[in-house]
Amino acid sequence: MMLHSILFYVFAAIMFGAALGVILSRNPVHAVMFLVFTFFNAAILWLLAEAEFLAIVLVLVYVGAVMVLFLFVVMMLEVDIEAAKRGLTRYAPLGIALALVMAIELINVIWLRGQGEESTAGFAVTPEGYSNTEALGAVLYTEHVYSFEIAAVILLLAIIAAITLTMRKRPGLKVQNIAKQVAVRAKDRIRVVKMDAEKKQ
Amino acid sequence: MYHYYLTIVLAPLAAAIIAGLAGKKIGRAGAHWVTIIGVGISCALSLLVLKNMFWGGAEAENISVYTWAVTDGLRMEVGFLVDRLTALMMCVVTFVSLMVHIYTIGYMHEDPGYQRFFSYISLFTFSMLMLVMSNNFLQLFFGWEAVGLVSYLLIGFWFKKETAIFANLKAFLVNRVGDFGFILGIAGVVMFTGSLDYATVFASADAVAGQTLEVLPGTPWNAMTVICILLFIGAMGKSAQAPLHVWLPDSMEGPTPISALIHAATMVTAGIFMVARMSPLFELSTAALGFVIIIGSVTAFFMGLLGIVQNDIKRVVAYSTLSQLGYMTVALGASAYSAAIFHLMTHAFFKALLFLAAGSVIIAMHHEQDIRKMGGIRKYMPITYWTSLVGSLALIGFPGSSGFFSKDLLIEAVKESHWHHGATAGDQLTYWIAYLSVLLGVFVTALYSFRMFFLVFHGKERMDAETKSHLHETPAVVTVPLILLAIPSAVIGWFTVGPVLFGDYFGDAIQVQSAHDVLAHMGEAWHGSLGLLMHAWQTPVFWLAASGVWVAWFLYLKRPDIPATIKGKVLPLYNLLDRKYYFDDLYIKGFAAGGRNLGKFLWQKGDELIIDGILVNGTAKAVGRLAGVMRQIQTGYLYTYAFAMIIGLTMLLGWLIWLR
Amino acid sequence: MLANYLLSFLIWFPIVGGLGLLVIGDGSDTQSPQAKLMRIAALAFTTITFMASVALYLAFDNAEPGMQFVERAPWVEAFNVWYYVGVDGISAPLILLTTFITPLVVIAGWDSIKSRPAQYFAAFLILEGLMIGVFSALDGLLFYVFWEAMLIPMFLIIGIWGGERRIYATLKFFLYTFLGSVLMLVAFIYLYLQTGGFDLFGFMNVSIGMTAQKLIFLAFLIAFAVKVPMWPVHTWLPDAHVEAPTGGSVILAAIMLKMGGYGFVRLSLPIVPDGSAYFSGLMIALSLIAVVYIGFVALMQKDMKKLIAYSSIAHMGFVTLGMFLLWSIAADTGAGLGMTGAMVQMISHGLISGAMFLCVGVMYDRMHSRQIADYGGVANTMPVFAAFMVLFSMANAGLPGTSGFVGEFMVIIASFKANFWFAFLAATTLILGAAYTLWMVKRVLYGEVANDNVAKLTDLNAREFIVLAILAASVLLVGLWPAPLVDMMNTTIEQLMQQIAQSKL
Amino acid sequence: MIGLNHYLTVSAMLFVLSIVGIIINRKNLILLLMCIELMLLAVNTNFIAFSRFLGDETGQVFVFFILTVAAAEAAIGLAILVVLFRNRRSIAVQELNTLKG
Repeated sequence: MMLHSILFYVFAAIMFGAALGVILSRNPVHAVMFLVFTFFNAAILWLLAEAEFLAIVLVLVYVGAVMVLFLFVVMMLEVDIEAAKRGLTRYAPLGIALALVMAIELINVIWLRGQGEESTAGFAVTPEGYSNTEALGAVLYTEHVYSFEIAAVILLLAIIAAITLTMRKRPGLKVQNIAKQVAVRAKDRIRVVKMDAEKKQ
Repeated sequence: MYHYYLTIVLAPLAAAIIAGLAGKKIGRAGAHWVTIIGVGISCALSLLVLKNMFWGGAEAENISVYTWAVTDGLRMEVGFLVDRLTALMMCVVTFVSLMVHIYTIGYMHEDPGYQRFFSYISLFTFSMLMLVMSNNFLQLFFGWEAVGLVSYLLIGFWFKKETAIFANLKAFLVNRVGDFGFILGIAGVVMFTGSLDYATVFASADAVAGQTLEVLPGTPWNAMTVICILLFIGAMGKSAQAPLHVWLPDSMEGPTPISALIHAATMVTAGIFMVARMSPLFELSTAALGFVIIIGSVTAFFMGLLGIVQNDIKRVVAYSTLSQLGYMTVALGASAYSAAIFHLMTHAFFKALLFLAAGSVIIAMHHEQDIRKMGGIRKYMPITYWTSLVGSLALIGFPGSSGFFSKDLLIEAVKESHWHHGATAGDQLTYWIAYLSVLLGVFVTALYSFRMFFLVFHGKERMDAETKSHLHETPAVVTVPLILLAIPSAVIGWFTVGPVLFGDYFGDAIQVQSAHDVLAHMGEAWHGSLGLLMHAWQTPVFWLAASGVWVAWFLYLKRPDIPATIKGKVLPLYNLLDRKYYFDDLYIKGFAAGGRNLGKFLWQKGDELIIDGILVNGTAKAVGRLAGVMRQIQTGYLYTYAFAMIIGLTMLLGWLIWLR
Repeated sequence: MLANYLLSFLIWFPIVGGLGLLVIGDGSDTQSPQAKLMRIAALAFTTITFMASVALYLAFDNAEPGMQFVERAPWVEAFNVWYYVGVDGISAPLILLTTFITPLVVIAGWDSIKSRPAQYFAAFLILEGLMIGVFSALDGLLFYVFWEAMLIPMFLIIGIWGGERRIYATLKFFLYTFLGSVLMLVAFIYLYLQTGGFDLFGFMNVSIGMTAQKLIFLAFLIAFAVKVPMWPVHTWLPDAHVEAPTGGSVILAAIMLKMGGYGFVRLSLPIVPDGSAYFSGLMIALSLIAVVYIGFVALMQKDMKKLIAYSSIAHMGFVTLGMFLLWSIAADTGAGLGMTGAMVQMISHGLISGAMFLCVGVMYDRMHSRQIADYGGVANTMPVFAAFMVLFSMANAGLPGTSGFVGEFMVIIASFKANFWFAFLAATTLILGAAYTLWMVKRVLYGEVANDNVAKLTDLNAREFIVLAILAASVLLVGLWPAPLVDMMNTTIEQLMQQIAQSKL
Repeated sequence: MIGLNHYLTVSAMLFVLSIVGIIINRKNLILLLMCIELMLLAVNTNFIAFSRFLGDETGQVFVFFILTVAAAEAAIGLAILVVLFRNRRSIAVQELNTLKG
């Protein structure tokens, strides 16, 4: 159990540092990389909480897909990094103060108004042979199947939306118009010209 | 008699309506015939009523014509109370009115508003009859205001004349100030007696006298005193007592016939009549009588003084009217109601005469009214001259004329009044003020009357040649009324003084407490008209009048240079008189302008600035301005909104944690 | 029995007529034959309505203190709302006034309305029906619906056919009155929760605590004070009058202002007598301020319509004064006199102010100016008109013999019983009323012809003459013989006074 | 022992950090999106902690859905960003004020 605690603190600290890196790094590419790192650490924390399935999903979906997408975009857009990151804003002091207040509030809630003994004690031990993935699947496909379908639709929607948003017609691009090609008629292409026979020599 | 009374009232009204609405159809002659017939019927029937009262021994009648409205236990009716007081007034009103109607044919014959004028004067007669014949306060107030209305219309008859329309507005407003007090007085009567009917009110008057009214918190005043003073304020407006007299001289802007009608016989006497009618009430409040007599004295003496410096022929007569009304008021205050009414009657005749004579002169002078531009007219206008002389002599109380009897006895009544016999210093002071005023007033009256008389009819002919060449006696429609009025002016005192003043003519119509009943006291020493005449030479009144005439003769005929010298010597005094004691300035620059400024202030600062500017549009503007400020927050930057959300979140969390 | 549906007929007949005009009428100009037809139709509708109201008057029982011509049918059953109408001695005269004035307004607008005559007349017809609805509704929600619906035609009349600043004026009018009436709705909902229905008699009979009474009274006060209007929520009135077309001004002054007074009598006094008693001092003070303050303000107006509008406010001060005297009078009688005076004053003011606005309208049609300074010596060129105007001015100044005197006299007498100074301040209207009215008369009618425009004026035409003559006759009739009017109210007012005198705590 | 509170604390710190990130980064829209991802991560951590604490898998199901929606959101957000960049040649936040009327 000691090991468990040490691992928790270590990875929490690393995650915290990585998160700091996200918000403070000047280069967006670095920021994305820090974010990926943050997610990895978070996944480890989730593993420590015995939420194995979600930890894996986090790495696969987020790190594997979303973060790569971010990286693509950052690189694709060639943002003027230096100009974009110059200096903190004039709201920064206020923002940080606000963040501090919020932090104090959250700590207050968590530690002073918490459940006491119960909430600082470790999580309940899972029964033998318990599979997080299986348990999750059991509820996901029964109780929440409807939501699950909706989530699928949302994803589909997101795909379509992303495509429609980003797609554009570039002038001068040479593409085939299949429908037009199929619908073409002979008379559109071939004009039969009647001509007088040439004079016989 | 009911139908008689109804006819007396309605005949002039019908005539007025016909002349007014159908004036174009019936033409000028039709208009004057219909109104003269209407008033003539009234006059004849009034004389009949008077005859029945005087010789037939007819009883007073109290008749209700119709119920105006009844609500909450208060009956408001229209009805007639015809007793001896009313009968006398009816005759005076209708007779003088009839004379004026006839006279108007001559005076107004060139005027385009001929029919309208006849309509107005008939309407005036109707209003005055409603006033005097009323048996209740409501109708009294109706007549009271109606004469005010018609006087407004008549004074402003020549509505193109700026001075005339100023004068009529002024007259109406000043009268309204009086009516303001009057209606409060009526409200007081209703409050304490629960009725508007004379009979009921008088019957419960004794009960009222004991009650008090807290006008100022903590100081109970005698209810009767409050009521009587309020009612008398109304009388001050109508009868032009100081300080509400200012409308009367200005009202000379109207055509002369209405000056005679308003200022001699009808409107101005309404106040005197009203107080006499209310004698059962006034008798119960010595304080109110004191108020009446002081106001009357001040008016009698000081308004007379103003007559001396006037140069407009009609204004001199107007100030003389003011002064004479003051005399009547003094008599009222001395509880000598009969004397007041008697003087009212004689005054009606000779003052109407004087006005009409003045009008006659004005016609002849082609509407020139300045007496400095007249003089020596005697030989051109003999009838006017002689009738004017009769009128002037009556006015100053020349022995034997009607004015002599009324005025001499009036002064005598003041001298013998309860004020003289009063125990307190206040009573004595009141007595001396009143007595000296009326006594010195005699001298003043003689002075201004004959100043005017001499300046107009005697001395050098100061008019221009053009006028002089056209100067001749006025036509018969003018002179006949003069003569008809001159006769009663000269002689009516002879045979009426005994019965009216001492013969208990009025009976119950006028009620006087025995302690106040100065006339009954004087009646014990009464030896008939002749006896009074014989002793005329022994009274100070006669000698004061005579000296007044002499001074007038000396100053304006014998040594016409002296008045100017005197004027130079006492310029401040002259200015004071010339500006009429600055009353007009006070009212016009003080009250009228003050009212306008207050109105402007309330309108522009109160309504437009505070209510509309600040409260109403200010609210709208404040919302707009706030929105303008709030709009700045809407930067359009996403992060601002995000930031705001976070702030809100933090605050919500903070509230949940610490404050809840 | 037709008499059973007389009130419904009075309410809906003009509304149906108005809707008919709206459907048939197009936006054509006044010269087209169709516009002429519209005018005649509008006149016919209003005249028939007036006849029906005469029938109402003839069948009216003066001795009956309760409601007459009652009709009751369920409307919204879920909320216990009824179509419940009826009249008593308080509302019947006001209905008569409404049906009497509206035909005159139609005649007055005969050819002075140049654009969209059909819609103009339709608005007045609908307005008439709605106003009668307000005066006869006995169900709170029905009352409220009529009350609010009434604003719409008036809003349009000012906003479409008004003067230059009509949008400002009409918005001000609308916002003011709407704000007030929304609070009235709140009070109704409270009372509904207390009684389970919107029946006004239910409201009157339910006992209410003192705090609630005070709040309800204040809600009603704001609603009705705006309509009356009382100082200091009066400033919409001069603006609205100045911008409204003549007919709009007439209806506004003659009838719509009476809604406020009617509201006080019908709702405030009987529903919350103790609240009314608590605030009666305030009401009297505001009324007296209206009389004196507004009297001075009216003195200085340069615009004739504004002057008359201000004089309306001062006269309506008498109405509220008369209504709230009850608690200041120690003696057992006298308060009824004030109430009767207030009611008579409402009727009389309806006639007089309507007539005054018509007079200004007559001049405006010719000169297109309302400024006093633009006139002078009108009596020279328009003598008949001048005679009417002087008569109405005198009535406005409260001359005995005209209707203006009756109410003022009764209220002054009643207020003297309450307190000398109430009467004193109220009676200043004798001076102020005469001053502002006659000063205007002097400047407008009298004097030399002021300018060429005045010299070109023509006297009244037959149509204008008829309208003014009818009004003049009615002003004189009420002034010389108010008994029929007063008798109509007496029994109801007596009963009302008893009802108010009882505490509802 | 590592329990609920520890997880909650970590996620709270992550959350606050992401807020700071949102506030101080006004120049770059991509960073804002990344901070939002961080924030979601914090939330998800909370869900998992509570799910474990209460022994109820529903919390984890929620996380599952959040991940789904967040992926969709990131995809669309980035698509919008690309379009935006294409139209305005910039993704600087201070230039995106067309919301202001």
